[in-house]
Amino acid sequence: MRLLYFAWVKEKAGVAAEEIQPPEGVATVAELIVWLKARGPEFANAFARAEVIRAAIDRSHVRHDASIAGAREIAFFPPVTGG
Amino acid sequence: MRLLYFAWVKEKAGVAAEEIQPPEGVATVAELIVWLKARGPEFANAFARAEVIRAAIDRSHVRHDASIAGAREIAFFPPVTGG
Amino acid sequence: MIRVQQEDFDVGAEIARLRADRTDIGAIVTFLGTVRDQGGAVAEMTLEHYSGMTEDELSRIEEEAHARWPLQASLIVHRYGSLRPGDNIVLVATASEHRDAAFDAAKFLMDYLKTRAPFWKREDGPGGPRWIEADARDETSMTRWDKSSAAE
Amino acid sequence: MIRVQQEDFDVGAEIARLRADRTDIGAIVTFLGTVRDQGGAVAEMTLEHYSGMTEDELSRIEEEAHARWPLQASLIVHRYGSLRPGDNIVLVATASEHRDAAFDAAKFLMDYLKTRAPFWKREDGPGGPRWIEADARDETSMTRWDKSSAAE
Repeated sequence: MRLLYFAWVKEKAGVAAEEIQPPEGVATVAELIVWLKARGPEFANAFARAEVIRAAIDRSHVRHDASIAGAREIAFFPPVTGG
Repeated sequence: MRLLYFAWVKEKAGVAAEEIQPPEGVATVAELIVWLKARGPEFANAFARAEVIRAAIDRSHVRHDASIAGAREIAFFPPVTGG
Repeated sequence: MIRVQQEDFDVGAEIARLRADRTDIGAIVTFLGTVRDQGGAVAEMTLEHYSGMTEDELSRIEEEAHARWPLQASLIVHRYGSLRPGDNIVLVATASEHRDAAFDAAKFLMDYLKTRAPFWKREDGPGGPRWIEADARDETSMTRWDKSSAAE
Repeated sequence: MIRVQQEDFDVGAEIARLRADRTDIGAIVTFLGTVRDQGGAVAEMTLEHYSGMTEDELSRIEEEAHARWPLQASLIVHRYGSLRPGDNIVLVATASEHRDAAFDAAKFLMDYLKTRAPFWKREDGPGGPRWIEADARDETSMTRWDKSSAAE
């Protein structure tokens, strides 16, 4: 699946987009975040305050308990500040 | 004092503006309306439903119990419908 | 600023003038009122007004809005005379740092204008001329600005 | 209609296009959001967005407004990229027969846009770049559109 990062999540993670294949057992957004944080200090830092990070699956907002099964594109970003 | 009439009050009364000198004892807007209605059928008709007529003294909205003492310009009109 | 005029106005130009070269404005809300044909029932409309009192009343309403909200600029333009369906009638604009103040002040200006500014509409349609009756809801709308509830 | 674009927009032209030659519209409310310099603290601003999701989200928000209010037309235009103080950021416009629907729908569109549309502002000032933090009041503003209270 494709992961996207925006704003300061992107800056801290040091990457804008990547293709990943999370292991079996990573079933929800929350679990994906835990797995991402273990990948290195940049990701640990980007997701340090996981509770403030928003997620979207296939371009729709989701909560952290949402299933990632079948997702093609998952995005992580801070609370939005447009308008 | 000068009296002004607007919209259908003007059309029914058949006059847009006039100078009048109400008699002693006509102290309020309500009393002025009673006196105007006695002047003829056009005025009786224009002020038939006196309760819906709005009044302004010297260009400020007033209630019917307002004193007309010292007024230079008194206007009568229907509820406003601008905007 | 308030203006009462017979001629049309240009919404884009009015907003541009309101902003001028200011860089401290964050939000501008505008209300534009236009003549509805009401399914062909209105061919023409005449707006009568009480020259002199209209300007006084609009100025009072604008002052009241500035007293209630932190506005950086505001504008009320109202036309009178003969108008046709689709024509502009009124423009209200409010500028503020934040959107809630701009929205609320614009709504307030329109609610007050609707019940206080001395304008009267006469519609001329196939059925002859007809003075528009005031909408009772306009009086009700005013109550939402009572000082007590405004303090929410 | 929704549009996400880098280039500026002309408020007057957008409103004119929204009205086209229609004579059934009575009220048009517009909200224009602009870049504030915040007393010199902001020299430039960059608006990042999630291309694709932005359009989807704005369309969903617009549909929701049409489901809630009798709107004759609506428009959301939002810019991204590099902006300077005084520049246009966002334009929301709603057209309806009556003013309350137009006002409420415009306010609703802005409230939803502020908490749902995937845009992020970075301010570049004398103190260096800084990602704007979301305003907690924006989340609170959303609650005023809960179905229950909207039925008032």
